[in-house]
Amino acid sequence: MLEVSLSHDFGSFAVDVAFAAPAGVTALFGASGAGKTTVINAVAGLFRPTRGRVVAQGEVLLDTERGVNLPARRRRVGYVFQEPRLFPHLSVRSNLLYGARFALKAAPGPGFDQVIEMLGIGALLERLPGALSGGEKARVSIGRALLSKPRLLLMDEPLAALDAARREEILPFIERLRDAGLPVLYVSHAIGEVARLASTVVLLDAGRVLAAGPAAEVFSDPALAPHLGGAEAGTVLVATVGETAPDGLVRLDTDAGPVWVAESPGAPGTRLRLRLHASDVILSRARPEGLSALNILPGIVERIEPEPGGRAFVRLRMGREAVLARLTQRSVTALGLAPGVACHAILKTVAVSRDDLGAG
Amino acid sequence: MLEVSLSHDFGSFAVDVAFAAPAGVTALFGASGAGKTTVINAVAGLFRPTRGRVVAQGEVLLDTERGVNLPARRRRVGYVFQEPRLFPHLSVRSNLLYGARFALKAAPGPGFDQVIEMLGIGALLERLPGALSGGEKARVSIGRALLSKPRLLLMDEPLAALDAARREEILPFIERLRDAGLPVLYVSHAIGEVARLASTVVLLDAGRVLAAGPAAEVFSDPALAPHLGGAEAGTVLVATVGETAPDGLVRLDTDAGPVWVAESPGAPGTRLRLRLHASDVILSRARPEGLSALNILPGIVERIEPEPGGRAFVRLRMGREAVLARLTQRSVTALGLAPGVACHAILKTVAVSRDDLGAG
Amino acid sequence: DPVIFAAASMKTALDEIATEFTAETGTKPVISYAGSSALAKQIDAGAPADMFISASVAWMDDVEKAGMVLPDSRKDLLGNTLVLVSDSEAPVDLPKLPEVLGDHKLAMALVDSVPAGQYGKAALTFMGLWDKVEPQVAQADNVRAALALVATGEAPYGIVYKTDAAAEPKVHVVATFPEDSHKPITYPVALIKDGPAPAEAKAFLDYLGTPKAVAIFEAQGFEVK
Amino acid sequence: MSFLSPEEWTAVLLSLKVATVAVAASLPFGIGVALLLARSRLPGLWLLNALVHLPLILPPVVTGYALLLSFGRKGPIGGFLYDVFGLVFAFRWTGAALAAAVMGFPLMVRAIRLAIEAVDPKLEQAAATLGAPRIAVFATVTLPLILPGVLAGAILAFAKAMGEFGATITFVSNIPGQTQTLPSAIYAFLQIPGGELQAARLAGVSVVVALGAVLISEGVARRVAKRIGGA
Amino acid sequence: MSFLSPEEWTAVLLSLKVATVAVAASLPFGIGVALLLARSRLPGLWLLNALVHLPLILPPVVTGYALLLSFGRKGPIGGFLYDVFGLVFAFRWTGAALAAAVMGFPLMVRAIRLAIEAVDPKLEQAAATLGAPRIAVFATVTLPLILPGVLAGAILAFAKAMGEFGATITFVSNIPGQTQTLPSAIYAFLQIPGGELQAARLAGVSVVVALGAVLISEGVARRVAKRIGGA
Ligand SMILES: Nc1ncnc2c1ncn2[C@@H]1O[C@H](COP(=O)(O)OP(=O)(O)OP(=O)(O)O)[C@@H](O)[C@H]1O
Ligand SMILES: Nc1ncnc2c1ncn2[C@@H]1O[C@H](COP(=O)(O)OP(=O)(O)OP(=O)(O)O)[C@@H](O)[C@H]1O
Ligand SMILES: [Mg+2]
Ligand SMILES: [Mg+2]
Repeated sequence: MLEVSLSHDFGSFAVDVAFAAPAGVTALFGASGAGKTTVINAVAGLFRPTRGRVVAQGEVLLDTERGVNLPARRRRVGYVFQEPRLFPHLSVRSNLLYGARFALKAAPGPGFDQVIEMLGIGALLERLPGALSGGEKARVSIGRALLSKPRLLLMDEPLAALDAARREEILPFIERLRDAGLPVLYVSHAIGEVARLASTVVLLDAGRVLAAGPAAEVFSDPALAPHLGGAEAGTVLVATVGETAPDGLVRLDTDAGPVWVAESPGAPGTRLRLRLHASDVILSRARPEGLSALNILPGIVERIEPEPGGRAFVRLRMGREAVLARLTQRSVTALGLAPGVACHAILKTVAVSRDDLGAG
Repeated sequence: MLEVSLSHDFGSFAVDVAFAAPAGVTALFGASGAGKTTVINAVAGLFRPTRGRVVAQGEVLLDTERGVNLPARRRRVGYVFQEPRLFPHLSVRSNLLYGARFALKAAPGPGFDQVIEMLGIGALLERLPGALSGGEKARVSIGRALLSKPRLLLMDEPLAALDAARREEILPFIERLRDAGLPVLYVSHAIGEVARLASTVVLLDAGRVLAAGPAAEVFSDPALAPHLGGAEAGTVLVATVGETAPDGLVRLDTDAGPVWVAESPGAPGTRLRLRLHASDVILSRARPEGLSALNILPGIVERIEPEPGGRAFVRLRMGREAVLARLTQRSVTALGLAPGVACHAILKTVAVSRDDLGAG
Repeated sequence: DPVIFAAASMKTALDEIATEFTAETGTKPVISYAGSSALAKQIDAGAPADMFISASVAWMDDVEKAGMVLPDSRKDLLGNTLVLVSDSEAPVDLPKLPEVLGDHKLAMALVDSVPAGQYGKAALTFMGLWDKVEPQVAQADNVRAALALVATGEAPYGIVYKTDAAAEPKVHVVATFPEDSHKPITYPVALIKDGPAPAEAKAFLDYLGTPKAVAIFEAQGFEVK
Repeated sequence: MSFLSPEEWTAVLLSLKVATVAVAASLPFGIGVALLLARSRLPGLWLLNALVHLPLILPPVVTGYALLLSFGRKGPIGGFLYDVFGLVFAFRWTGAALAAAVMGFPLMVRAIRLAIEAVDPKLEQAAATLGAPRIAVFATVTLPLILPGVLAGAILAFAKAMGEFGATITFVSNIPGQTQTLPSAIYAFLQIPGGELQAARLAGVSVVVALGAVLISEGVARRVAKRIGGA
Repeated sequence: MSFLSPEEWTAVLLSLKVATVAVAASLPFGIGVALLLARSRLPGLWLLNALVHLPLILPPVVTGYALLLSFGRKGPIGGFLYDVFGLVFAFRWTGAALAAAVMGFPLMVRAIRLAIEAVDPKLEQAAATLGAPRIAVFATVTLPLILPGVLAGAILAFAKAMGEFGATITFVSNIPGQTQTLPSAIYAFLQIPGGELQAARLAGVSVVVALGAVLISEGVARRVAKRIGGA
């Protein structure tokens, strides 16, 4: 549990932010210059706001009113900076091990070999950071923070400089850390990452909190879609892993019906969050036959929200869940969709990628 | 036209690369540490390889064999560095205008107001770079390169630090520069950006060229899919903008049939490249009725390429074009797909986003 | 105006005489005070000086050898006396100096290069004391520095000129070296060729012999020759 | 000012003039030499480096004497400069400035060089890709970035010039109104019986004047550094 | 070595010893003072800054005289040091080292301070977030990063110490084998007519010895800087 509230005026820019982050990953999301780094710096103890209060797992790190301001070195946060900030005079190995000597021996944390293996930096250990590539620097910087055995992880766009494959190796690691109980404050512009990792999303805009709450709520709110990038709007369904068919497909049971996916998200019974992109959902009045798409979920139109550019968001109610679909207005008319009309949502199995499945 | 060939041995890492980039945007794509920045530095004149030759628009910039090595200042490349490299002692305005005074007066290039407006940095002009946010620095750095009136643009992950909305404002600008004839060498890990901008893709792996050629070919080659991230495989169709319907939808005419999209890609008659994500394509033996999806293209199965994880790529031939669809094996079996079988490809209008439309 | 190059130790007296001279003649001598060695070298290098007053015979010889001295203008201007000073008042019997000194320091000017040191070394050698005190000799770069070592109590004894001892209230003259124990202490003076104001310089040189000037020199403890 | 005799007052002004001219005139050379030493790979540079250090390593008297022999009216360089440019150093305030400049040169060069070596070459590269010719890169990027170092070097050299004595008095003597700087005047007082108080008085003046100048420049340097340091 | 008399040989060794000890002993203080001046906001620091500059601004003789008055056996500091630690400076090589250290101190502090002011505070912040206590941040981040500055400062101070003469001879006089450093010996030769050649010979020795040391340290410094500069 992390509580953050701060306000500060830079003259040309003012922040005034307050939010609470429950366990798990909390994503700070917002446009460039929205104040994400500023907030994270305040949590790390690198920036002292005029007024502010930061409480992490019950310990008060900052309370300007009561004059408490724990220095950065005693906050035990692992901070992956937006720019790598590696120590130029130390080898990659020494950079990685820098925090270890100051860490509590008893504190839990990933092992050295595990981290360098996951980050693919084994071949760089004796190099100096100066001649590393951008992505290599970013990876070493992640490793350095992880190996300091922090009790709170602050990550400021940690994967921005990395390719998809590498990202795919690091994200599960962060998920595991999160599942082991390490709270993470995560800044990213990649909504896929955020949707996958974060249970809580704090949406910042010009130094203010625009929305904060469970990821599912924030992402399925059509009003926030412009801030998330319209193409990225979608719904998050709570799912339980079911049987694996002989052909390798896995059934996820949701309140809206079964969804077959091609990715293996965990053992049967595991609870997950399944993200459906609104743009991926096709609607049909009749139950369609002979389609390659395996997932056909019946529902009732609940709300239609027109969008500029000839499009509309249609919300289907399916039991206790709701699914958002993004259609053209022409289709809305052609299908005669209106609140109360029954129809089917069609979803391709392969459209559900690993990025869309997050642990519940 | 840009010809690049270079080889160099760093000891722990060796590059040996040769490719030719026709007009337009050439994307350098590859994992972290693949050698992208190294190649770009050689083109910019900041790194002198043991052996190498760089020819830009007929002018030899580097030819180690003939002892030619034009200094960076005379190469007239606009280089957006991977890290911003702003001049810390100059205001944002002076940073932006730095190159202008050395540029040829007559050279074409975007105007100051236009650039700061597009980058949204008007409010930052009198600030020093030190206290800018990461994304603000990145934007100023882009502006600085653009305003130096280069004859060749080198962009090393220019948008990595930016949010989707801001990216959406910058990409069309780069497209316009490209269309105005400015060659661009573009490094990015975001395949969407690359697919949208690039006519040519050079795929690097561990210092070597794995594949190079027109974007359509590289992206539709299932063998390269792992290097691109499987979810990103797709086809590129050549399209001509047709009529705009009263409801705002635009018809694109392709050899495979008409495709309705919601984005306005230009005046009627404009030639475009339309990217179809293989994961977005649904197949049906019978022509489906009553679906929200507006685009239904008939074709013949040409090839089925199984993928691990219970999936397969199916290539449909449609006139002179081919479309790639990514399905589960279960669907392939259920639909009885096999080479020669006729079926329909179903594509949602809204699944075609701005990112999938590039000028031809 | 005449430019006078003078040994730094003459500043007090010479400034006073110059003031008187200016009052009487309207001519204002410009006096450059520095070490005799520096001044001599400068004159050798063509310095625009009209007159040189050296604290050392050797350096005047050097200048003369270089052909810079106006013929027949050289003469011995002043003399001085070498004394033993201490921060205590008890007089010292010079032959007992080594015993009195114990393992303390004896402050002198550089014994091989600075005149006061050379005279002192000669005197001590003459009296058969040099070998005994040599290890205890602390050599300063000039007499004033040697005196300062005594005045601050760092060295209980020092060998300096009488003129220096007279002005320092913290030290006392505890013995005077016999005149025959060393070569006579002489401050030679000469006019220099090609100076900017030879006539005025000559006038000032003459003025140095007037009773008024002599009185001023003597008040400082110099012997006028 | 009754605290200082007119002659002493002249010495104060002369010292300031000498120090200022020494620093101002040597600064371009100092920057040039520092650039060479920091950046160039010419083979003979260790000699230049050695030469620059000499005034620090040798007793000032030796430096002064060397100046007298080479820049004196009869010296090879002095004679040449006089014949060709009509420049005279010997026994003029210009000579005092030359001596002060030479003595302060190692300090100045070292500070500037340290700053140059700390400049991030990536910024200069960025300027080059933007089309800036080498001189422009230096003037618009390198120089502003090393400004704290240049100022530090200038301050050191100025302070040194205000205190320089051995080389000056050996080279240009101690002629009131022409070459008598504050340190020479202090020296003269230290050479006469009972002159300590007088010397202390002048030393006090020297300290006040020189420190004033130094601390003011410090303030400027600090502000410059802060402006850049925000990066 | 027949080129040098045994006494001169002793002076050479003594000069080296004095310079080395002066630099080694003053370095920690130099770093400390530079840190204070660069980083602290204490109100009285301008005074410390002024004090550090004094030996540069004052003629060396004055500094020597001041040392004599304060560090002499009867001086307030000298007396205290003797009573408490049995430390004696007067007429000892330790005194020469003290004088050299004091004279070189402004040069050393300035170079180190310049380097400290150039350190990117973001790296120190990074170390702090990794849990490093303030001293560890200094030892593992700041100090290695300012090493080129520290070396530059040490080189300047060493060169200065090899050439220092005025303050040394005034403070500890010239006792062959104990306090007669090379510069004193050179000075002595310059005081006798015809001694120039001898002085030049010793000056040559001084130049070779000191420059050797300086150029070697330069090489080291350059390598250190390169290692870090790769960043
Ligand atoms: N001077 C050097 N010495 C040794 N290795 C080097 C040097 N410069 C670059 N390399 C190595 O060359 C490889 C390619 O570096 P480059 O910066 O070109 O990668 P990149 O493709 O731009 O990667 P990224 O996406 O991470 O920025 C890296 O593994 C890097 O460590
Ligand atoms: N010291 C300062 N003085 C003035 N403005 C500042 C200062 N520090 C930050 N800002 C401004 O505050 C705003 C928020 O900065 P911050 O670094 O928190 O943004 P961000 O959300 O991390 O953006 P990005 O995604 O681009 O990194 C920016 O507009 C920045 O220019
Ligand atoms: Mg940020
Ligand atoms: Mg790179």
